[in-house]
Amino acid sequence: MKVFALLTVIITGVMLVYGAEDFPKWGDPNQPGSVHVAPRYTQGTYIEAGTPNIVTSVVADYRGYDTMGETTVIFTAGMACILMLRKKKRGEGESNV
Amino acid sequence: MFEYIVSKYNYWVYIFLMMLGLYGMIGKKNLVKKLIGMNIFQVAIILFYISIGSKVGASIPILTAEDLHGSANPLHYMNPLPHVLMLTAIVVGIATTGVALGIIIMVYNRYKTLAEDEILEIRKKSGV
Amino acid sequence: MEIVYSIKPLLAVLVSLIAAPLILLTGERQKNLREFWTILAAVIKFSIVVSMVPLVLDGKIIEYTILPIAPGLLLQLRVEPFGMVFALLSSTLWIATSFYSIGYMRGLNEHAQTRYFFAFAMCLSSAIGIAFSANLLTLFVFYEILTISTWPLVIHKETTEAVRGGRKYLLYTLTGGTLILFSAAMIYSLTGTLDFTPGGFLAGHGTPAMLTLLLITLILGFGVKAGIMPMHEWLPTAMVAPTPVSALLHAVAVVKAGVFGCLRVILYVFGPKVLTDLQLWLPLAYFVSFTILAAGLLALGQDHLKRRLAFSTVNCLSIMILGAALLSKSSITGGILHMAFHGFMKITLFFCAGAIYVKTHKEYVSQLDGLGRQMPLTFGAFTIGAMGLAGVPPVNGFISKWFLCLGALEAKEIVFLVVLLFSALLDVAFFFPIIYKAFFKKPLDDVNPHFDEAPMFMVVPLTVTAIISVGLGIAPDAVVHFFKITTLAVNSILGLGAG
Amino acid sequence: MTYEHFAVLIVIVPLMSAFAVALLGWFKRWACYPLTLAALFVSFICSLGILNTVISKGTIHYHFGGWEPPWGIEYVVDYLNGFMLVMLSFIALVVAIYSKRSIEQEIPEKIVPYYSIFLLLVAGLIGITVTGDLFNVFVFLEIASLAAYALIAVGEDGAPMAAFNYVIMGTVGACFYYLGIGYVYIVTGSLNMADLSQLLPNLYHNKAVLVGFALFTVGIAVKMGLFPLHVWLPDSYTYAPSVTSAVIAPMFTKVMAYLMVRIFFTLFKPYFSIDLIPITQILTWVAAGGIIAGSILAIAQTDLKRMLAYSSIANIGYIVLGIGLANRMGLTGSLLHILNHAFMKGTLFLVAGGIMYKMGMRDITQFRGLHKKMPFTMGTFTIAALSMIGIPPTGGFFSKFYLVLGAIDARQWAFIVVLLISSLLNAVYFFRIIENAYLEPPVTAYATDGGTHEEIKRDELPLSMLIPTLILAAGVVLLGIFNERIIAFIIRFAVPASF
Repeated sequence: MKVFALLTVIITGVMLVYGAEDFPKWGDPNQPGSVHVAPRYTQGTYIEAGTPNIVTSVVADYRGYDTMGETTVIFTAGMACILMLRKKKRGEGESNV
Repeated sequence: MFEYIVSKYNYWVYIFLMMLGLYGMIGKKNLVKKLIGMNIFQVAIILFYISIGSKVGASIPILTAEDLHGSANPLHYMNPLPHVLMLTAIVVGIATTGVALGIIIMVYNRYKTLAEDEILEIRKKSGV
Repeated sequence: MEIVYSIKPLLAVLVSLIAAPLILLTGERQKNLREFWTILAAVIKFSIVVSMVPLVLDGKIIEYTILPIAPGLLLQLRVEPFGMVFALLSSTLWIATSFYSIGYMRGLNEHAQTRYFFAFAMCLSSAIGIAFSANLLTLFVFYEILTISTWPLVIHKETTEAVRGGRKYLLYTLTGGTLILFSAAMIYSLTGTLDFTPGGFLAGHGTPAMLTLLLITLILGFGVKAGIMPMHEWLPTAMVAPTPVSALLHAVAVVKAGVFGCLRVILYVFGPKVLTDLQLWLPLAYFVSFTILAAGLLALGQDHLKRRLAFSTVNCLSIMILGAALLSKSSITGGILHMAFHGFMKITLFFCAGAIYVKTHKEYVSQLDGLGRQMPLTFGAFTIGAMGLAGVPPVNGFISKWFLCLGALEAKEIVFLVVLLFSALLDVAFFFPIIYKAFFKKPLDDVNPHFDEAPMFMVVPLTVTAIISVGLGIAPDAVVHFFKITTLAVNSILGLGAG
Repeated sequence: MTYEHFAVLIVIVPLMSAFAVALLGWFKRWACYPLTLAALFVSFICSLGILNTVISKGTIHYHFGGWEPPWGIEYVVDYLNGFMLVMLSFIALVVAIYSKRSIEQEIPEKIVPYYSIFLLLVAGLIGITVTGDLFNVFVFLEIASLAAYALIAVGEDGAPMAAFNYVIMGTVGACFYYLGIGYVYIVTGSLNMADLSQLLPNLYHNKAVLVGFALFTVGIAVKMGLFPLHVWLPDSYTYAPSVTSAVIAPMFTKVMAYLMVRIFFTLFKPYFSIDLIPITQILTWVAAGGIIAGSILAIAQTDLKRMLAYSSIANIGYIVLGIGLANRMGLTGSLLHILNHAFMKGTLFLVAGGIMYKMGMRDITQFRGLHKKMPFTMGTFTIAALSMIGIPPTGGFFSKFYLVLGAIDARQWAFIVVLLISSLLNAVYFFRIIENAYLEPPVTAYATDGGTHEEIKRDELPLSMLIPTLILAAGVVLLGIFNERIIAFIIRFAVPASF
């Protein structure tokens, strides 16, 4: 098992290092990730979304739907715990979450 | 060569962390240790994303007063999108950890142990 | 060729398909009502099929498209002479078998009769579907339904032996099915069609090697049900089934479906031209000849009556395929006619075997001494059937064998004439001892020397099929015009004008 | 434009109902079930509306908050996910109808959170299917996954361990997937699928994109249980509550298969996935291995649900094989198999749940006599099993037929052999059950004199469980008969035009 795990990890690592070869340098201001979609958020945040905090405007507005999904994830996790761990009520006792 | 390694050090760090986490998930026998591996794994990816968003010489992604009306130069602010994505991913990670811990409690209640091989032993004995 | 569009072929298929759930729902409580459904469906089916005969005789083709089933492929029914022969055979014999089954099942107080009659009806539906299929895919659809619906019949007894027989049956036939599926897909991808065309549609497609492979897979695929050696193994094993099932398996639906498929492949998919051009017919003929002789010889060694009949069936089926493989006019005529006539003769023989079993619980040839005096009708019918298979006039078997021999001569391959004649000799060798024993040997202790026949439900059908066998021998064109229809089919295959 | 809102409502309605169920259930437990049904019914109606709109007006685009892509999140529904949506919401609805009695018996004290999470699972799966944004897929994938973990964990004895393994494997899968997003994002800067498919072709030789693609593939393969990454699947399906297996088995892996098609042929251009890197070839071989391994492992099982789980692994193999063949016929077969397999597996798991409900066991060797006890249930089981084996006219046959055609078009003979052999293997493990179920209990042996059987009383499932099973079984047959219509109107357009 240990050998298998090590092998998997090494293969994955080699693959990731191989992929990193074509990555832009760290902190490169003109990397493709920063010039395609993101500038609109920076420039439009106050005009379009009404807040100077860009992350806020993206979280709550541009990609607000993702955030709703995110809260649903939390809800799901909560319900999951209730589903899994809630015991039958013992007499008057509180439910044991 | 050295310069190449240094210029992308963020990626090497994340890859190392990720391998560490992955090894923990596959190689460890204790369920909680597996879970810790999983957390390291997720955090590594989060670090990776965050490092994508960084720009040399840029500031945090909150507009200064003079830049409010569309005059902002994107080069002066970090890329906000990876941060946003990682907000979601962090939440997802927490939620997963929560559910996994819940399951671990169930496992513990049933077998009174968290070591995988002991659990297998018990299950073999009971024939399930 | 004039095409008439009519829903009749679909109705012919549907009749028993509708009857099946009715049988199932009526169930064990109301036996008479359940049997009524069977008989009613059989009669209706027969009348529908017969009502289409005049049109077919007129040289018309009846077509009904149910629905498109794949791009460029239709689930389509088409009534043309060759299919008509098979349909007539199945629907006629269904009536006989229905009555007989009732006698047999009640005579033995069998269990799970509802399941039995249900599966029976499903079988017949698919047999008619096979007969009327317009293309290989439609044929395959019904063929697989037939495979599955026969299975409950094979394992009917539910003994370990029966279950094993059922498994073997499934293993063989489903393997055959996958081979057919492969071939159908292959042909579809080669030609873009699967429509049966008299004289074949593969001419000009694919490489010779590919076509040879396809012929092999198709003949193997259908040959499994037709009991071509070495794929015949399941047939004798399936003999554990109740006798009407054996009769149905061996004379009507299942094995005939296999033969029908083989003939369809030889005559309507490949066609004489392709087979002659590629010199494939000769190896095929040798291949089946081997089965003819080997099965005949094996039959000699069987003491179990039904097993002996089973090997005789294997022998006869290959004779039909041989007829088609020789590709001459007379041989094809003989092959198709033998398919029809063999049905009547073989079902008579199986009915007899069943009647003997119900009456005396005897299953082995060696136990039959003197039984002819107790059951003269049964053994009389048996004698007629056996004579027919050996090719003695005036029973119908003579006519088909005559054409087959003629065909072998036309094909200028004397070897096959010898094969045919030798197999006739073998027929005599394995049937006549039975007749001799039954009529002329001193009765065994447990035989009642007086007239004491099986139930009427059984004796009447077997007498009737025996009489039909003789009748068809004297007047092969009587009532449903087997001979004329066959001639029409042969002419269309060989591209000759009508008549 | 009201019709566009269907695309959102189909997700939002079950999502909001999940909150409502949790709230309302606190006070009135009985309200959970009708509320769930109502939500899923609305969802189903929406899916029909969506499909109808797609057919009549073309692809639906819905921009959340009015932010145009690639800045905002977009829902895109075309033929491919249109038909997936109908399938998902329909099966969810049917399983939900079924769920009432089964859950009340298996986990009576947890009904409220169970239904809430059930709805979240459905919402998550549908959310994955409708979205056109890579990261949004991840979010909904996590909703669905967390829901699935929890639904599995509440099963019988081995369930928590199975769920834990699933959590670990599932998280690896999901993390690989969103790491893949990162790799694609870092070189393109976009998350929108349509936008990316425009941007990526210039970067096809970029190593980051190659690795990203590999990460997507591995991640999805883990999530869908593709052999040899399937280790989490058998235990999870086996120990989960019946309803959970019945909803996860047909839906979750299918959605992952859909995602694979989406990423291979929409996000990346077919030419990248097929020609530039040999990923499709590798996948076909992996899938072929999965088909054989899954089938053989299934034969070795005596637990019905575990056997079905291994059969699922084999069937995922079929689907991936079709994707990997990467031609029109292959992909058509694959998409059709997604649909067919969802129905078949749904039926089979519902039956397994039904047997569990009535008998409290699912050991195949104890199934004798079940056909008398539960004739309708076993009837539906038989239909679905025949479909799994690939007997026409059920749906399973046609998807296999197209897959074989696809393999022929790709000139991949090995895969044809694999497909054909696997259907025989399927026959082995399904007929073992059918055989058992249709035979009498072994205590009373068959006797020729009509030995009496111990009377088995009919004890069918309650209607609320029986009817959904029957509906799905009917769907299996109807999908087969009308497969050409489905292909002609929907799947034909779902296959990339360049094929």
